[in-house]
Amino acid sequence: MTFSAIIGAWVAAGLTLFILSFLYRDNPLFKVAENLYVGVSAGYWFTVYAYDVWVPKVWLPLSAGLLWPILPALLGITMLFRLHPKYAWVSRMSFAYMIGYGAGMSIPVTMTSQFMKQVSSTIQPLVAMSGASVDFSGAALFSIFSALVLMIGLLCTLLYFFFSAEHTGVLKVTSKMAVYFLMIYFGAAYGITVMGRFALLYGRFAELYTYSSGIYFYATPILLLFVIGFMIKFKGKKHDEPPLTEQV
Amino acid sequence: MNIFKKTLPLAICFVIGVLSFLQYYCPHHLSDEFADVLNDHMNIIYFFAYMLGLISLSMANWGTIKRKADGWGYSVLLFVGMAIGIISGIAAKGEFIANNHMTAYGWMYTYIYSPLQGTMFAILAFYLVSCSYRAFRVKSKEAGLLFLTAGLFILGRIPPGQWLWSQIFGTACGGISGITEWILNCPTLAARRAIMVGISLGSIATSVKIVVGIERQYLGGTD
Amino acid sequence: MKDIIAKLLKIDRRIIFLLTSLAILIPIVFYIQMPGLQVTESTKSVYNALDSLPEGSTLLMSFDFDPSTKPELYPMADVMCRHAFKKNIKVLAMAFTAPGVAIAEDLITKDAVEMHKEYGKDYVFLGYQPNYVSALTEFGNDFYSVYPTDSRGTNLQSLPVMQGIRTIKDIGLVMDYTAASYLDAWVAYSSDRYGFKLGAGTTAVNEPSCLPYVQSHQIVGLLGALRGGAEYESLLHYNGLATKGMASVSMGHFLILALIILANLMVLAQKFMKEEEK
Amino acid sequence: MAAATLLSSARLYAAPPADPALIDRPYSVEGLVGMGMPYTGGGVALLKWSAMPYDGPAVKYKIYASTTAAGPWKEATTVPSNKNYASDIELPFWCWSADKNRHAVQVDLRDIFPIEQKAKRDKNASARANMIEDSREKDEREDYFIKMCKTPYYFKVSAVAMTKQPDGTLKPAYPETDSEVVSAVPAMSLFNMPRLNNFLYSLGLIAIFLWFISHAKKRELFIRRIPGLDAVDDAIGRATEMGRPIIYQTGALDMTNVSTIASTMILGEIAKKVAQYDATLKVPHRDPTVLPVCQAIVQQAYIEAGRLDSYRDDINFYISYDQFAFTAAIDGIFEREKPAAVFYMGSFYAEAMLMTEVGSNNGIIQIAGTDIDSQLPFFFTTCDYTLIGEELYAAGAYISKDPVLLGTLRGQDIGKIVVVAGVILAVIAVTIGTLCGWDVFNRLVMDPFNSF
Repeated sequence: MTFSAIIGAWVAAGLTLFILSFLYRDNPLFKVAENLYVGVSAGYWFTVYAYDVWVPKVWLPLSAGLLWPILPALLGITMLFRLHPKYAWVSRMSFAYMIGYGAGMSIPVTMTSQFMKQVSSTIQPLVAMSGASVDFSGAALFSIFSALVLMIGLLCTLLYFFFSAEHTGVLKVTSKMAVYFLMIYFGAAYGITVMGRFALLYGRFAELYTYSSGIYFYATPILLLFVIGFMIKFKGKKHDEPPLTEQV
Repeated sequence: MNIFKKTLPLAICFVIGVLSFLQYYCPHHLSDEFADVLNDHMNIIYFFAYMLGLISLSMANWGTIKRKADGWGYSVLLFVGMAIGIISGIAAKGEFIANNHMTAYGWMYTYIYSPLQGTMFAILAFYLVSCSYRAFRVKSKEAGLLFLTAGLFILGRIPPGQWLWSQIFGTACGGISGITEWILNCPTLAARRAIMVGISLGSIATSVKIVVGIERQYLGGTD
Repeated sequence: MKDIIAKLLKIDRRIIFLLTSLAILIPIVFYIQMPGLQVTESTKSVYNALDSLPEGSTLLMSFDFDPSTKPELYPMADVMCRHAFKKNIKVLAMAFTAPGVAIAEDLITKDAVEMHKEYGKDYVFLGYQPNYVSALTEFGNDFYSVYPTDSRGTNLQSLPVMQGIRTIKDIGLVMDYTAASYLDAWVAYSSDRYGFKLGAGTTAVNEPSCLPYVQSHQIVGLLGALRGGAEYESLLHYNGLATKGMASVSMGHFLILALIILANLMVLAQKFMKEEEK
Repeated sequence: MAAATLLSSARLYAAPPADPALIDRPYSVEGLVGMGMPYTGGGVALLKWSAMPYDGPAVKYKIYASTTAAGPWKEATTVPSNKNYASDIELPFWCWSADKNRHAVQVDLRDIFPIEQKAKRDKNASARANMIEDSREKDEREDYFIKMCKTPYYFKVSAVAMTKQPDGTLKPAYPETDSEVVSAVPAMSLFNMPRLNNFLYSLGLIAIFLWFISHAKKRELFIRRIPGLDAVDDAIGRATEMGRPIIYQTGALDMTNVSTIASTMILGEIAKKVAQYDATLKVPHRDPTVLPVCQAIVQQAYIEAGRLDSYRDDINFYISYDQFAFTAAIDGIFEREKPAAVFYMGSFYAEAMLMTEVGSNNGIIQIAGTDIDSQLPFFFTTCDYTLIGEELYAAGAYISKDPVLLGTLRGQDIGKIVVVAGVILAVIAVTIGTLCGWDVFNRLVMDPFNSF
């Protein structure tokens, strides 16, 4: 084990436990981890943007004498005018550019992927054929039943979003059906997500367990004791205020 | 001045909007080129927007430190984190590995950034459990349907659950995996599709309003 | 009784959090065998591919993932590394993602220490390769033009672990652990062209898109997420990270189910008692 | 066995066997036509020829390409003869005849005649020098491609019958005989005809929206109740009474995203109400492009409410671009500042429940609206009110009661009615089509719904 890996294990285990301490209650250790996280992520994403966008798309082309990055860079700079209230309007140019692009581009793409593809795959024949005669086997009837459920579900749920009329009469029946379909959907989506989240939690715990071994100088148990001790002491204090440079 | 403050942005929005709309239908080389160029431009503008966010975050926290407001030490910590990210990143030129050794940036990513990110994400598992306990109670037929489906999926996704189901109910309808599969491909899909179709209509309507300049709140201010 | 139920229904969330932690933690520390795990054909063929290699042949592991998918992919890599060491098969480790290097070093060093293996003789770290397309294409012509040295700068050809290896075709089995499209590249640029044995491990989300390669026999088999790892471990009769992971995840699922049932029973009991009072 | 059927089919074609010319050339290719593949960005040629009686698993077509009519010929591709019919290319009926009696093969000329490889670059060249070189190469590639799209290329096709040798290898049974040579210019098209239906639907919807918008002001439009939005006033009122802040979130995505734009519209309306009630508003941001827009919107709302005096620039503040760093900070704010109400409007991902569960534990009124369908269940189970999908887009119109915005809602409803009617009619039509075995009819029904 290299020295940097051992230090790393201590840092990682400590930060993991600091974040987990939030489950008990908000406390200074969580605040430390939270602010460090916000800071580090700001720096991390700065680096990502600098070396994925700024260097290859602006700096290198300009230094190589290519002029095309000038227009987008100028538009980007107008963004910074936001900081000055009097000239804030200059930033509208880049917003108009971005928003126009986003809106214009999304119309046909949404039409394809969210409208046409969804509608067309719902249209299925409500009959199955085997050769020239109608297929009445159990499997065929079941697939027709499924197609029918799919279609009715889609139509009812679509009508649920109908805004121009109150949900009365026929719409009352369909929207009642729609709510059932929506509930099944929500339940299924909820249930499916559980596995992935538990796998993540297991990953964190397994790592903590790894760091608890002798080659890492028992990082996890020592840090865990520290966190628990801190929480007990912190709770013992009358004020729930965080102690770090706090004004009393 | 009104031309610059109002007409010009609306005109830019309209022209870029219409061109981006038509781009989808035109397979010509120039049209592809246009899409590439615009994409690059968006990335570059986004970089400056990110700088704006960074400045805004720094200014807010600098203010906290200057005023010595409550918990200003945390703001110092935030700057420490930011410095770690930026300095290690620039020193390593954004590479995790250089000459087959992990750079300080790579170390920061592995031992600071990803544990923090992973743990925050993993906390979701706890919330899923507590939410299930609190919210999944049969208050109505609808709520019952929701948690019944959720329960089926929670049971049916793990091997011991499938085993348990087959011990009790047998393997009719393909066992619990067959049943969940059907729910996923039929009623669930129907609701999901309807939501998507509705969203597509709403989204297209909003886009049209923006391109033609009816929706111009993003400009902010009337002057 | 009524008070107890009312209190239990409004139980402090922190007790639930504690129960969740225990459900995840207990299988990590203690061995719990969960029933119902069936070994799929594609896991079995990965196992057979490694198991049938003669002593002294080579396993190349490519760690093409980063910390975000580590929980799903690390366990299967771990058990395969152990399987190889147990059978005296040499292990080469490489990565197309930069964070994969750290993960590989951590994993293999740990296993090697435990199983008394020697660096340079039984295993080697090749390091990071940023340009995967050219590397994959070049592997079939000359392995050493891609990796002239190991990750520590030693001349690779001088290491005993590399004896008898000139191109990638001399390697017994190649395993790609990935959550992204690296498998597509491995198949298209390398294995289809040079015809060596390639297996893969992937995440649950990516599994459907990788399965066609198994059906078309372009890869020998596929390990799918924690479950695939657990299946592999059950074939090796080893209680590793994946078995523990599956047990942890299953315990979590059962905890949720138990809590839902408990809460609803208590609500029903409450209703029943209220009616009785009337 | 395969060879036997092959021979018999060859004989079938070669009848009458007395014709020596046919026996010498048993596998001819007839009716070859070449053209640029339509509806593409260029560089692709389309070759069509007649289906032959000998088409089968053992016969393959070899396609050769050249820059001159006389050669030299390059082998472009080899295709099986029992596939690759015109009907196998999935294009809609209004621009493609799905002929089962014609072979149709697309040949990408960029693969066959690639631009010449330049000498390898100096590995130690500076990044700047590489950039200049990259840009020059890109220009060259482009020029080459544009020239390619204007140049005629020449093609010929030959059919090859493979027979299995005793050692298991496949060998041609007859010497190849070439078809006549045809030429094609792989030109670029201006309009992607297969996307015509998409184009017409989009134009139709746009026309409906614009019509309703222009006619909106003339009459009152009804809109059904959306419970989540009726609760907005209560939530703001409660926050005012308790003297606690209201938090508004615009979601994860940037300003080019429609859900974010819808969210900023709602923010404008809510900010107006907050200003009127004199409550405290906080808008934390994840995306840097949304921050300045929201600053402008909130300021405008305070002006319209006549409360510019209580506007502060730090109502909007930036936290982090990072999904979970943002979430950690928000959870901290929930615990420390105990807001009375939180609005989640826009696109949210895995972070949704990480915030709502902390919020619900702190007794915060939470109103959510998202178009990310995978997160709806979590909002639904943890928030007081959830706007589902499209309701998010309707919310701005609902709160403001602006006739123009309400007009587009009416347009959306027309769209829904069209979909409902279209699906029912199409299902009936395809069912009849399937019953009667009218494949062509089914294609006519389905193609307008399919995207290409």
